[in-house]
Amino acid sequence: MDLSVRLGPLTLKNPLIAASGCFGYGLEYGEVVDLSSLGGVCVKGLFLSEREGHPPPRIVETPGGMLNAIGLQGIGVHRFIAERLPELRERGATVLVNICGVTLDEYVEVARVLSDAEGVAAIELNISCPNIKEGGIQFGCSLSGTYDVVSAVKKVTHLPVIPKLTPNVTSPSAFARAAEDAGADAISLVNTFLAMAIDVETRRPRLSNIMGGLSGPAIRPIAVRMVYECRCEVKIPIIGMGGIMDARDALEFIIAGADAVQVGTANFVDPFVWGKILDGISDYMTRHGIARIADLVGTTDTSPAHSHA
Amino acid sequence: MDLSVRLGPLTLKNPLIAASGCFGYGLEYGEVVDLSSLGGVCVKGLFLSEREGHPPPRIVETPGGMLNAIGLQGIGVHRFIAERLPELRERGATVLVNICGVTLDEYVEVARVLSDAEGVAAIELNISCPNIKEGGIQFGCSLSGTYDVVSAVKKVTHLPVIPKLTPNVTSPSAFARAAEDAGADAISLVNTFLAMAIDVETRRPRLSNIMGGLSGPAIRPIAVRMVYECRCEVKIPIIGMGGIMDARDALEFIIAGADAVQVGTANFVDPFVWGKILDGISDYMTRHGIARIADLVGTTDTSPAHSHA
Amino acid sequence: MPFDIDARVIENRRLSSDYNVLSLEAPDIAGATEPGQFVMVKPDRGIDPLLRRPFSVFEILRDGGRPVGLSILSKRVGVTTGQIFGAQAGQRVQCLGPLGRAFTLPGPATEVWMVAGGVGLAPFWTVAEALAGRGVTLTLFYGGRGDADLLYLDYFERLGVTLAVCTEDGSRGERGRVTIPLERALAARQAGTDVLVHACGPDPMLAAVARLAARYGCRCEVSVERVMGCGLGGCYSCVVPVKAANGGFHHVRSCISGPIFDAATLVWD
Amino acid sequence: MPFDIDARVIENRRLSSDYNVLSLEAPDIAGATEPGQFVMVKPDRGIDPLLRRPFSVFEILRDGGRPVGLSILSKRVGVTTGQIFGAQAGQRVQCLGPLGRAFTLPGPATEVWMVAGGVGLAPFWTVAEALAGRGVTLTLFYGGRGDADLLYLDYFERLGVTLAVCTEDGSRGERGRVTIPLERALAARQAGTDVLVHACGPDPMLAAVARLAARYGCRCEVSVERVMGCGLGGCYSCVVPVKAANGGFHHVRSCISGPIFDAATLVWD
Ligand SMILES: Cc1cc2nc3c(=O)[nH]c(=O)nc-3n(C[C@H](O)[C@H](O)[C@H](O)COP(=O)(O)OP(=O)(O)OC[C@H]3O[C@@H](n4cnc5c(N)ncnc54)[C@H](O)[C@@H]3O)c2cc1C
Ligand SMILES: Cc1cc2nc3c(=O)[nH]c(=O)nc-3n(C[C@H](O)[C@H](O)[C@H](O)COP(=O)(O)OP(=O)(O)OC[C@H]3O[C@@H](n4cnc5c(N)ncnc54)[C@H](O)[C@@H]3O)c2cc1C
Ligand SMILES: Cc1cc2nc3c(=O)[nH]c(=O)nc-3n(C[C@H](O)[C@H](O)[C@H](O)COP(=O)(O)O)c2cc1C
Ligand SMILES: Cc1cc2nc3c(=O)[nH]c(=O)nc-3n(C[C@H](O)[C@H](O)[C@H](O)COP(=O)(O)O)c2cc1C
Ligand code: FES
Ligand code: FES
Repeated sequence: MDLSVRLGPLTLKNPLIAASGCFGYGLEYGEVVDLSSLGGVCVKGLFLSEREGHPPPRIVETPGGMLNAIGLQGIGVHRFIAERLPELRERGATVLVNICGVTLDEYVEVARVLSDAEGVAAIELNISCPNIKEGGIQFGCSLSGTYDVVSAVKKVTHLPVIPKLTPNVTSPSAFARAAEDAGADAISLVNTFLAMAIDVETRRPRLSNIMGGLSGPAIRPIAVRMVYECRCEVKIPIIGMGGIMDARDALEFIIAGADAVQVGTANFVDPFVWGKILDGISDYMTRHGIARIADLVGTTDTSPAHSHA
Repeated sequence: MDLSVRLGPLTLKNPLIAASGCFGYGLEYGEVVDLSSLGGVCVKGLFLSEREGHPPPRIVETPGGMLNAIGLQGIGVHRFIAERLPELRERGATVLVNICGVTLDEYVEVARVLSDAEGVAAIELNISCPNIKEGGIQFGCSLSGTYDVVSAVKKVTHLPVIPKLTPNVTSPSAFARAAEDAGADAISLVNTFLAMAIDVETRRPRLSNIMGGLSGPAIRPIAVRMVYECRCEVKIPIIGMGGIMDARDALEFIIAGADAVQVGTANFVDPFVWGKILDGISDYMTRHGIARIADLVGTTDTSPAHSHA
Repeated sequence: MPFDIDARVIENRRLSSDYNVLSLEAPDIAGATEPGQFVMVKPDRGIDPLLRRPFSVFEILRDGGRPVGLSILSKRVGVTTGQIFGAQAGQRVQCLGPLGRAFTLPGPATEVWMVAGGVGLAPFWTVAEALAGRGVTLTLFYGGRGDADLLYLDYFERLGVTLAVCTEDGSRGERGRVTIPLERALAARQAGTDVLVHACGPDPMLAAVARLAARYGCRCEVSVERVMGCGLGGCYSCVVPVKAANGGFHHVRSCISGPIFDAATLVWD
Repeated sequence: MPFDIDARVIENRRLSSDYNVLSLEAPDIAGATEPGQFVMVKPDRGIDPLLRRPFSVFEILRDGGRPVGLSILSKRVGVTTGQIFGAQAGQRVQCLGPLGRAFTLPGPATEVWMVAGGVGLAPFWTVAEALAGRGVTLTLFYGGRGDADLLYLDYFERLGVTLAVCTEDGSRGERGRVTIPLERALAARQAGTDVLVHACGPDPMLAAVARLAARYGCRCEVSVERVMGCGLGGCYSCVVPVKAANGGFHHVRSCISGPIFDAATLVWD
């Protein structure tokens, strides 16, 4: 059984990637998960320098999901390379680094710094964080901004560049196309949905930042739709995510058109979910006689159904 | 205690409206709910003529929500006026009619026909149904389309015109502004989120129409955010909806900026929800010493919180 | 007028690893239910799952003649039926009903032949009870995968119902589909015997029964099973195509115009 | 190394209409837990609610010395604590732990003064058990709204812990905040008595205790309570501000750098 997937120049041993911001810098989970058993580990969004993020409360649970407004707290790319990357490498993790920037130049600079480091497998361009005004979402909500930042970063790095798209736009597939045209090696989607919850007793927003990003199973049907639409629009590989809780959900994204998947919120609910998903995918492949997971990508059957009265 | 709310020229006895497509033509619920006790009843979307809608399966449950692709099955505006409106009038319902059109002319024609009928309180312009290609969503996804259809309909009717906005756009508040500029008396939001679910065993979409609209509690935090954004953008009244299950949820929308609310999916779960929500709102107003529900609209407190270590 | 009852579970009878009968305290609903009607059930408050699910009323429970509750016969296939299988006495289950149209109940001049596939047996207990009381001659054609799918046969025997039982694996009764003994009986029917066929089961079975009934000139009513969002006509999820005057079809809501339909009015493709 | 156990509920002791103690069969977690550590708990599979919730380990349950389980002391405030209150023996509860840093446990040369507000008592049973065994002199300053909020006093008495109890409504012990007897004791402390203060309770109480400890020159550790999404350092939801070298602050994850912090390192505003 072949679980490996190709994301452009990058080959992953399986399609399961830990989603950015939901797995710390990976090492936090070193005791719970064998990091080398994952297809990849996408680390928390990094700017050039450290950031403290928003004050708490930073998360709140909503029906079938959660809002977060962490505000991209992070240690900055230099400390990441010095303090975390060596151990990630040692543990055999395939490391995708999620990068952020206030300006196009910052993206370029972070990408350049990472390109010189040892042990980075790919760069995920976070142009879709809904929680901070200057976190790149201005690029992610404009077709030309998306095009510009992808091509600028491509110019300075040999690493695969994977822009992460926002779902908070009319047509994510148009952004997928812009990314593909700009030379992206793959795309990731979705980031979280801009959302809000208010405590009616105090009339205050439940998050210090007023708004936050919705993740978890609640968003899955919208995310699946977006992956399906993008699969119809572009040829480059797609990393799908949004509310994957188990193997069946991961397979739903793959069938919709995702070459690989990321899992975020589910890891909070169950940090041992990784093995369960991989086992479930293998079971499914055995049951359905599928030799290579890559053969399942984008195989939604839309032929008309037979119907009875 | 004053529960009445004003939507431009229209006054409702309370802010609670049955959402279009979730309450049949109202009469289906005549044995369960006193229709005159509701602020309003928004009937199922009507075209000029009858439509059979999509084949089943038309709904599927998803985490915290449901997808629907009914395909705007309906009896057409003429049969509605002849066969349903008289009894709705008799039962004392405040009737909002949700109208659809394939073309701008169809919207205008349906509005004109309704304007001559007795017992219609307002027209809700459905320019946001995600389930059929020719159901007006092309107007709802274009600022100029929204402007054009609202102003065209305004020209032919004395009835309040309330465009219903889609959440499937980058900035619903820009559409709220276009609607206000075109002379809309109020806006409704949100319609459902375009979404999809796939049965991994058969690899077939779970809906015959492939895609459908997501409603229910899952979408509430996104809908609340959109109402809040629109409240910051426009002065006209807002009818908020999306996942309201109980009084607390209704109050959340009102505090976020909704003058009135619609309830859809919750009516499927509990057709007796109406009295419970109205009682809950009254309780809240008593507990908080609020004399008029209108005083609560848009009162989100975003002043910085005190924080401890 | 439907009632919504936060019904106490009186008893949960497990019949096998998949089937159970859940008895609910719901006098108002029980008192108003006619054979073939259904209830919309939600065992768990909250959003997991969100929507109710439809179940035929199986038995009307009586205390000295007075209706005190009802039971549902459930086959475990997913979340809600799993919760129904696991329900404990004393627990509460939201139960809305009675809903939908009932089977036509004729007088003794007409024989009623009930055709049930698997859990499609559910509506026939109340049919049999009502008609046995009126002296109507009753036959139950009852098919299942195997022996374990055939339930409550003794109940029907006690009411004097003639049984024609078959299983696909031959583990009980005749081997094969239930339409085999049905067709034999239709063919052997004496001229002048008025028969009304009532059927409930999977769609292919209903289609076959409807075809047979039409071929042999019998009236036939079927209970159709569609995904239902509300059970009250609000959502338009549950439609079936009925024949239209122009040769086409109309989509009709099976929750309020059904679930029982005259088989001749439906489009079977 | 944390364990995730699908733990069987051994017992649910209701202490009042809001407080209960839930005993869980979880030998691996129980055997590894140090005083002050917590577990992430999910009583209901599924998405309602979605996330786990953090609870201090209250008791370590032993069978002839061997750890077989743990209990949590829960105050009903919302969905999960409601489920914990309603849990039945035999039911399963997902339990992940042990997590976080423990309280410092000194030797007999140091007195330990435990300061608990309400359900903030939870981590102190294991602290007291461990230190009583070492011969450390223990005092528990314990405050609540009223009599009903003061739990398990006899347990602590049996371990030889000196009690200073107060209630806001005066229904038991001294009337007023727990910081009143604490300050009195700090002021009366004999020179040369080394005291370590451990505190757990609402933020304003912790801030006041930290201030007093600093004023009277005592080391103080506090257990902070933040909304936690994961308990393992993955989500960055649970941060507290710790003093930075430059006079500012850093946000530090209380699930892995805490929940127990040296009070002097935190920014209290
Ligand atoms: C009028 C009517 C009467 C019924 N009476 C009975 C009865 O007496 N006993 C009984 O066991 N079942 C009956 N059913 C079927 C029963 O409603 C479904 O088995 C039940 O809804 C499944 O719910 P679930 O949450 O367990 O499954 P889910 O987890 O929702 O889904 C599991 C599978 O069941 C299918 N399903 C889901 N919802 C429905 C639905 N509303 N109708 C049909 N299939 C569905 C799904 O497509 C899926 O394949 C009846 C259905 C109708 C419409
Ligand atoms: C390290 C740690 C140890 C704890 N130990 C205990 C203990 O031993 N006993 C005990 O009763 N409680 C303890 N708590 C608090 C407990 O986690 C919350 O009471 C619980 O999460 C509430 O969950 P709920 O679903 O019942 O409430 P919800 O329905 O989620 O919310 C109800 C209220 O509780 C607040 N709340 C929700 N989640 C948390 C959270 N994770 N932390 C703090 N407040 C929250 C909400 O803001 C809301 O006001 C501890 C918290 C932490 C961080
Ligand atoms: C607490 C939290 C923090 C996140 N931080 C980041 C981040 O730093 N960069 C990023 O691109 N996405 C971030 N995300 C988004 C996730 O990577 C993912 O796109 C989203 O949560 C949807 O997947 P899920 O439903 O499986 O969680 C974050 C999500 C959560 C819940
Ligand atoms: C089954 C179904 C049918 C609907 N039909 C219509 C419709 O005809 N016209 C319309 O404007 N909105 C329609 N809607 C959208 C609802 O009116 C409402 O905007 C949406 O469901 C969100 O509210 P809720 O979460 O309370 O259901 C429909 C929704 C559902 C679930
Ligand atoms: S189930 Fe909603 S209309 Fe029939
Ligand atoms: S709870 Fe997730 S980082 Fe602390």
